Amino acid sequence: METNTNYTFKDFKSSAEVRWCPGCGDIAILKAVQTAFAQMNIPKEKFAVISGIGCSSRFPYYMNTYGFHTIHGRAGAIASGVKTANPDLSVWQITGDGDALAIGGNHFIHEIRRNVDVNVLLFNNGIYGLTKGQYSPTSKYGQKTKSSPYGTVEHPFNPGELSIGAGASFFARGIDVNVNDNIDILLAMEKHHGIAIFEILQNCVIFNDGAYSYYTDRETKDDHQIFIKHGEKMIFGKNKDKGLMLDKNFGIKVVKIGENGVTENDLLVHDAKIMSPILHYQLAGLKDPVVTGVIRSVEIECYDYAVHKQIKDVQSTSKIKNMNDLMFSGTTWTVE
Amino acid sequence: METNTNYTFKDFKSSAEVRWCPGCGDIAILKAVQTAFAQMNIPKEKFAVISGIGCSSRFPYYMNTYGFHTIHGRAGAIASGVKTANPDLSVWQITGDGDALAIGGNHFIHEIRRNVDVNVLLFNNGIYGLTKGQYSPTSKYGQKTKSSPYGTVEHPFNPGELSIGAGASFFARGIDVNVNDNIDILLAMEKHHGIAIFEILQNCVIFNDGAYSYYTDRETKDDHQIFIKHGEKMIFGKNKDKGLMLDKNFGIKVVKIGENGVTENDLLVHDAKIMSPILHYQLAGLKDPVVTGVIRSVEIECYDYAVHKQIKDVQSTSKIKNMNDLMFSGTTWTVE
Amino acid sequence: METQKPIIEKEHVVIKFAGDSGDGIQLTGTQFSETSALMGNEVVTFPDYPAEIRAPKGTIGGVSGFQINIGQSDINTPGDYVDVLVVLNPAAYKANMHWLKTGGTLIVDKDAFTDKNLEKVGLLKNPLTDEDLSAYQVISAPITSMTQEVLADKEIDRKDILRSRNMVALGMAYWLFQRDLSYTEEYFREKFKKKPEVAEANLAAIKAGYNYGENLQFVRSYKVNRAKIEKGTYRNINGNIATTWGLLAAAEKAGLQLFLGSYPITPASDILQEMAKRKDVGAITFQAEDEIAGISTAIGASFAGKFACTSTSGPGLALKSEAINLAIMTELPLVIVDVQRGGPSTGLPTKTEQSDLLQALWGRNGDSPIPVIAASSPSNCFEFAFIAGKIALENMTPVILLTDGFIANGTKPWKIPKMEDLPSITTRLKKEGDSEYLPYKRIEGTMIREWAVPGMKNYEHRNGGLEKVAVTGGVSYDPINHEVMTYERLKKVQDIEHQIPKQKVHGPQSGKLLVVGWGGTYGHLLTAVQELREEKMDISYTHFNYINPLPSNTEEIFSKYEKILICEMNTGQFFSYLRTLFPHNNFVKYTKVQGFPFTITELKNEIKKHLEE
Amino acid sequence: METQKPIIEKEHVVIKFAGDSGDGIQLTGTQFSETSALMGNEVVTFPDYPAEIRAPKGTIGGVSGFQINIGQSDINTPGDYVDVLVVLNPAAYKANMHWLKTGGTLIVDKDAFTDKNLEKVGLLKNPLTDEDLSAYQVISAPITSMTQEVLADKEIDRKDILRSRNMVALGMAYWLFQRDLSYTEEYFREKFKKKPEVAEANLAAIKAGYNYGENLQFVRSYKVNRAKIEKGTYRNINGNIATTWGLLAAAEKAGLQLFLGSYPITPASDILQEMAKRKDVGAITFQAEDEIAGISTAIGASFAGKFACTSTSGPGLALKSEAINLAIMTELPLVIVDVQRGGPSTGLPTKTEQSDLLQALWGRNGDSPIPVIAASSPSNCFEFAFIAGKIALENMTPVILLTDGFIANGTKPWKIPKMEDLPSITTRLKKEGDSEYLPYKRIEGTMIREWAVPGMKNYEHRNGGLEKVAVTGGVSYDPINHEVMTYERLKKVQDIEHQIPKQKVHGPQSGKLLVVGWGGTYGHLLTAVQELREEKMDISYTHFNYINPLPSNTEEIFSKYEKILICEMNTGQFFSYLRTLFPHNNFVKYTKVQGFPFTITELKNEIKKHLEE
Ligand SMILES: Cc1ncc(C[n+]2csc(CCOP(=O)(O)OP(=O)(O)O)c2C)c(N)n1
Ligand SMILES: Cc1ncc(C[n+]2csc(CCOP(=O)(O)OP(=O)(O)O)c2C)c(N)n1
Ligand code: SF4
Ligand code: SF4
Ligand SMILES: [Mg+2]
Ligand SMILES: [Mg+2]
Repeated sequence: METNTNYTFKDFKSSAEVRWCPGCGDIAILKAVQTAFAQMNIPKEKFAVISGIGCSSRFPYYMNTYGFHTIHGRAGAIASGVKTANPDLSVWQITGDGDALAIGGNHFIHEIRRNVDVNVLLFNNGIYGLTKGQYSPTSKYGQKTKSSPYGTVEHPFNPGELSIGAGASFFARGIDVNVNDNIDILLAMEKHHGIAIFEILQNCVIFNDGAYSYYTDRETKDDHQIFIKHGEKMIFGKNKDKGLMLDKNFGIKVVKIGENGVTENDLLVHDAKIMSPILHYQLAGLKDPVVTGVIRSVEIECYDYAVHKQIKDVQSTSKIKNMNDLMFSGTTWTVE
Repeated sequence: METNTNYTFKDFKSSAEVRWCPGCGDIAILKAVQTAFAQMNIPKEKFAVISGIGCSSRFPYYMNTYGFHTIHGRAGAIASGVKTANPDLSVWQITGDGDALAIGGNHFIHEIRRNVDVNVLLFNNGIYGLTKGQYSPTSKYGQKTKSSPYGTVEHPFNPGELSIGAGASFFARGIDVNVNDNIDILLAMEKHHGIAIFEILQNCVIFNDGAYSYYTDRETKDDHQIFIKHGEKMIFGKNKDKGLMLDKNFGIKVVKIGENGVTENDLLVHDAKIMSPILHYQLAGLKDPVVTGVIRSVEIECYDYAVHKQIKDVQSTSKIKNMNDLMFSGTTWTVE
Repeated sequence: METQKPIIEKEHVVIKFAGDSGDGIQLTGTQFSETSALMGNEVVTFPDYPAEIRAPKGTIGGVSGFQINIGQSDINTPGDYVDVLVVLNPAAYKANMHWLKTGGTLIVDKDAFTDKNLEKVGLLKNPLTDEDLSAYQVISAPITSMTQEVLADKEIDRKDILRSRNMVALGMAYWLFQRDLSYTEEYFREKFKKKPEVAEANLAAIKAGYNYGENLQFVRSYKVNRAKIEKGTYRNINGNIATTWGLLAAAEKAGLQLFLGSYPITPASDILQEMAKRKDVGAITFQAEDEIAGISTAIGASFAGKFACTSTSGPGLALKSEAINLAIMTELPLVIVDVQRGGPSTGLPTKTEQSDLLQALWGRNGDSPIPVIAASSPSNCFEFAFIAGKIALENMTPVILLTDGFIANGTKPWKIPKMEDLPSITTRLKKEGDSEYLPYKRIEGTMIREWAVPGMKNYEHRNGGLEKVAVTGGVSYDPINHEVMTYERLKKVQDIEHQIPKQKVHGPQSGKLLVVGWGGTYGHLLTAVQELREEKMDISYTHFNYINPLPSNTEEIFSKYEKILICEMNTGQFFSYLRTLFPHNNFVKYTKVQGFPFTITELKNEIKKHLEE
Repeated sequence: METQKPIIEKEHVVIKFAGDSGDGIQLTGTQFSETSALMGNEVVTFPDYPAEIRAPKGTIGGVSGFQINIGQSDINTPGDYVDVLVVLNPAAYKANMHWLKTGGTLIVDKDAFTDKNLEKVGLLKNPLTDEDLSAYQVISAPITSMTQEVLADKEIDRKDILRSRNMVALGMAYWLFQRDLSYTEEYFREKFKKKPEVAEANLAAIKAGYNYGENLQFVRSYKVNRAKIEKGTYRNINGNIATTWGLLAAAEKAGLQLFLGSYPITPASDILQEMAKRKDVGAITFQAEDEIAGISTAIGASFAGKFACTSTSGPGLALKSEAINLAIMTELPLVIVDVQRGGPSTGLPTKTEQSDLLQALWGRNGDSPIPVIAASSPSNCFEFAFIAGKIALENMTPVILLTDGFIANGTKPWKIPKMEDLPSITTRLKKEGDSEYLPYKRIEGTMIREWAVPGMKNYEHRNGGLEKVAVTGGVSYDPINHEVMTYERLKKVQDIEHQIPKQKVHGPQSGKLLVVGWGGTYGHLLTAVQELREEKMDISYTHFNYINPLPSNTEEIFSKYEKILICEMNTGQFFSYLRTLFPHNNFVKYTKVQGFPFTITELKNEIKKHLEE
């Protein structure tokens, strides 16, 4: 799909006025996406940005590409349709934790299962922003919101575990304000064949402000988030002195270099490409530090590719080439 | 909920004529359920058996309990409603791979996430039986069916991985004809607080006959299925000479006792109750042998319990006890 | 009593095969009807499947039937009552005997009338021996034992032998109608190319049946002469296949690839299944996780520039209603096929009904106008599917095509059109190379917008489900704009009346009584009216395929009759709809909600009543 | 020019507060209206939220408004045009100035009219200084600087100081209407019990505004005397809260626990949110994963014996349609609340409309009759929610209750009923202890079945969405049974006409013109008709709350008028519906599809036109 384009992020800015609340995490994500798109060497007209309904789903209006602001929850199905119809497009689905995981949960797990080559940006702010603050499937247990005045008694999904459980070939996580990391991830998604889920921890300043502050507080963030890269050691911390290591039976543990004889060499090296999901599943599930970066990226045949390949295969051997052939095939009789 | 009942499986047979095809795996499952219900010491009128639409979903008609044959895909939501409305009932959801994982996929993952105390029997025959043979979300890649005359290019779900990825507190697997094992599992489900997913590999003799014959063929089945129990070694094989062992990094491997110095003591002991899902996730994903038995069973607060507890808590402190209290509370004024 | 075997010549004869669902009745019926068509008869068939779950063998619930009306003149229904009934077990006998005309012929496997089988269907005695069947010509043959005998020496196993009972019965039917065996011979030889012994066994069974007939004494056989049929090449086709092909023909004409997003549901699954086979002509099928994803993927495909379709039945249409509105708001072409079945809720999934009409017209939030078209015979499903595609693509709108279980499963010979002879389809795809694209600018003189799709340079734009600003297509909450757009959407649909043919009336162009039908009841209504007109009754008949908008001359037609009798298979939905549009006409209704087509007899009685009043 | 400050006495005055969405306009409006109500005025309010996404500060898209009509006699709408407009920034000015009556009062924060702010809304010059505003009484006050000044020495930070601008404006409005400050004082003291400094700051701001007014020269203030109000205890209530409480009252009366399964959607989310608070009276709320699960969980709860409800808006109703049919087929009680908004598709989510009527009546597969009820004012949402519950529980049927964005968000004082005074509700729960239970046996003389729920001994049975056998409730594909059941379901709904009050007509009981409305347009229509009748015009008016079935005397009423003018906020859905039922009446329609209520003026003009014709 690559050609010689010469874009800057401005080429991807539409003329529509950005209407998110000042301080909303969506704004930084928009910037990262515009910047990344400019670096993808794809002609602008080949981008299709498809969203559902939600604050985040306003996204296509701000992108100077083909855009479709559809209906609540259906972005995954509609994006699957766009990509299957025309695999030549670069299809980006923009969705929220409500849009993708509440009403759209079924389309979400099925686009993952089919491995449609769609790039999904899941804006996870742990709340329904657009409808003004009801809890979502990723709100914390006990969280008080407009619809849970006494605290919700529902357990949240971990979108990474859910995605991998549904068979995701690619899962990444990022934090809204980590624009540069996010650009890296966006570029990796574009390169990946098959579904690419990118969960972005996004701050809703109005209805769920500080939901991720444990991970993002300027003071302490380096000790509570880790950005991992395929082939590199899993190391983090303000002083780069912490890391992840295999635990004896199952699981991963956080260790400190220098303590209990742990050296940097003992740390796990990230392998995003092993087919077994076990490592990825654990990384996705880790609570502290929260794991960002490309957690899983494996090659599985894409649905859209396979659909068109099958059509070509059938056509190459079939005697029926068009409707006249078809209609006159089989048992017919002629009255003269 | 237990009382002194004195039932036999016949008490749970309704007068409706069983209308599944002769040889259909559903018939053996019905027998197991009727037998297990009789052993649960629950008054008959407290059972609510809720299904969607599909061959399997005819199930409630054959059970002499309260039954609800609802609409396609909604069994999970309707069962959640029944149980949340009245936690005192023993609620059993009967569903197929199409009903639960295609159209009903969203309700399925959400009832799991909420951990509603519903017992789900997922009849997985890898096909849409009732509509006469289209592929389902668990049909094998490449499978030729009425709707995939050239072979489907979709990748199947593994219902165990999907359930655990969605946060399941209980997951078990069984094979239709293993009636006694299935009875054990059904009894365990009843004891479990919270969602209990039981995937039953069920043979559809008409549209997908032999889908599981690799696991179930009389000759070879002992070498391709393992029934695991909490606290017991994972051992299987015709000669009880095979087992599962931890692999060096992540994962589980099949070993033969006596080969490469492996002894029975090296085999894994099943722990269905560890909170970490990693072991369970791997067992659920194993292809050969297929793992049956209770794979995961951990205690997490049930939604229906928490909902009613919260109501009681609020009521115990609130000054508002009834509608008159409510309507006359807050800002009012009186005209005289 | 006659000593010679007489032959009864008839204009048309109805024959029904019935047996257990395992008995191969559908194959038997298909062979008989195709042979008859090849011999020059008009043929209309109606397969009558058992309820969706396989009932235990030999029960009423498990009876499968296949009814065929063959004739030498224009026939339009599979017939109400049957002239010849072929039954393979007591269940089939019990379920069908009341349809056999007095004087008709009953062919029955007397071997199957064992005590056990009789008991299964609650028959206390054997009707073949203990009832007075003298009103019928009964051929009570030992079909099971004949089959066993004939096939004893063939190389097939016992189970398979018994599966050939239907072929013995078919042979008897062939004899009864002096059918040519060659078509069926060829069929089996081709089908079992690799297992010639199976082909031979089947053919042996057929011949045994045929010969059994030859040897019968005192039995009348039937003769139906060749029909006077328009020149051309024909094939049998059922409504679902015809619908599929009609959509494909529209795609080819429009120069677009077809995309079908669908979820299986009785009785519409065949469309998905046939389309999945049609990778040869390039169709993309997306078997979605549910109906909502079915239409949503199709809307995505339409956004991406394909000819997008979705197929379903009533409960599925209900689920799609929110998404249909997205297609209405975004003005994207889309065909939604609804093969109607008995409702409400899961209802009667295998039975036919016309009760989704109001849902199709109005079953969505907001004011959401949509064209609705209804096919009226198995074969014209092709034509109306094609037209639905044409209207959708030319007007940039979703279109609902209604068929029903009766025409979807029924077959009729169909004169195969040449693609060259079908009307052209002009899509609204924007030409590449223009400098600007205004998504909601209307093409001059119309309410139709142009279609720019991803991949086209310089036409990047955003579309969506919020109200659109006129011309530019931005988002707008402006009150007046909303009203303007609401009426633009409405007018776009109303304008279609200029693209469709005028409504025609059979019979006098004015008078006392106009009989009105729509959709799948055509064959029955036409036959009833024709028969009454042969009885010199002064009635007219008009049948609607275009439901919204109605043909432009509809009001004019209605104004010419004193009374207008609307016949439909629901509680009166078209009747209600017409009342909303034409307050000045005298509408009355005749309805049937039995999951089963009208019979000619009941229609005639009802119509007569209105003439007499 | 007057030298004294005159006071204008008025029957009713409309005041509107407008500012940026961050300016606390809703709180300001609520305080003003509650204070007025407490002082004995009739009050109707209408909050006008910005479009759903927060627009950048100071833009038109971000304007929030709150309109209040206070009066001393029966008032039914928040008013069209306003007497007093309070605006806190140029965007609010631009968006609202055309609603201010000539001679009306404009209170404005002149500090906010900076070049930057003016530019944001495309104003090239400052209207306060450069435009002729002499047609209005303008109070151009330095509200921002006053706020800063007054609060400079208080212990709150700068950001919070500016948040109190609205309170200065409120103080000015209080002065203009001589309102008593004590209610608001109490409110703040209670609300900020733990932060008395915040309470004091707010009160200081209010007083500053009030005093500013006192010191103004040459300014007319308003006086609205106490209304003659029926004795009783009152509160302000909006439609969504009233709906929630009405459902809860029905549950309490029926002796059942309430279960609400719902998914948030504008403008219905308040119902879920209020119900979630109502754990104190035992309500179970289930915030579902989508609308389908919302209704499905409710159906499950109904099966289990709760009073089950689900709440949504148009797109959600579309999604629920398949499941509604399950409740129709299984004859389970259920209330479905649809708070209508502008459609189709996502449409105009924050605007009001009445365009889901046909969807409610007919938007389902098959013949699927359902009672439909529409509330017509914020406060009578209570009454009709209660009645919807009563009808559902007493008739074993789902019921659709229609409200709309206008009445859902608008408030009206509501005379609080005592639970003792509400009608009783008799559920159809089967008494325990009988020997047998036939799920589809009708209670004698009715079409209503009894309700046995899990947990009841000996009544185990199976229900479901397939067609039911009459009486026993088994599954049946029988043709005649299907027809019987179809008409039983229909008759059950029709029979409800005997349970509802007769329709009443305001004005002459026969004549030339009958104005007809339904649902949320009541206030506007009534006011328009009353004003015309004061002008001695000969018109009558009737307003429908019971839509299906209609009151039994509807046809009789219609037959007494030469012309019937149906006014509604869609393209004519009630009009179409009435035509299906009453072919002999002369219906005409007046519609508005602007996401915005009728104005009294446009209604009066239209009605006059029809009188003159
Ligand atoms: C069918 C339907 N149901 C409900 C809604 C109301 N609704 C709009 S957005 C939304 C949730 C938004 O949450 P999320 O997807 O997390 O997006 P955010 O606003 O937080 O970015 C809801 C419930 C709708 N528009 N359509
Ligand atoms: C809304 C709706 N969509 C589709 C159908 C048709 N349908 C009925 S059952 C079924 C699938 C059945 O498959 P599964 O759940 O695996 O059950 P099985 O018959 O294999 O036991 C389908 C597609 C329906 N009844 N309702
Ligand atoms: S409400 Fe929250 S998510 Fe929505 S725009 Fe504002 S800050 Fe962002
Ligand atoms: S079709 Fe398959 S699943 Fe259905 S009853 Fe028959 S064997 Fe069982
Ligand atoms: Mg969100
Ligand atoms: Mg299945």
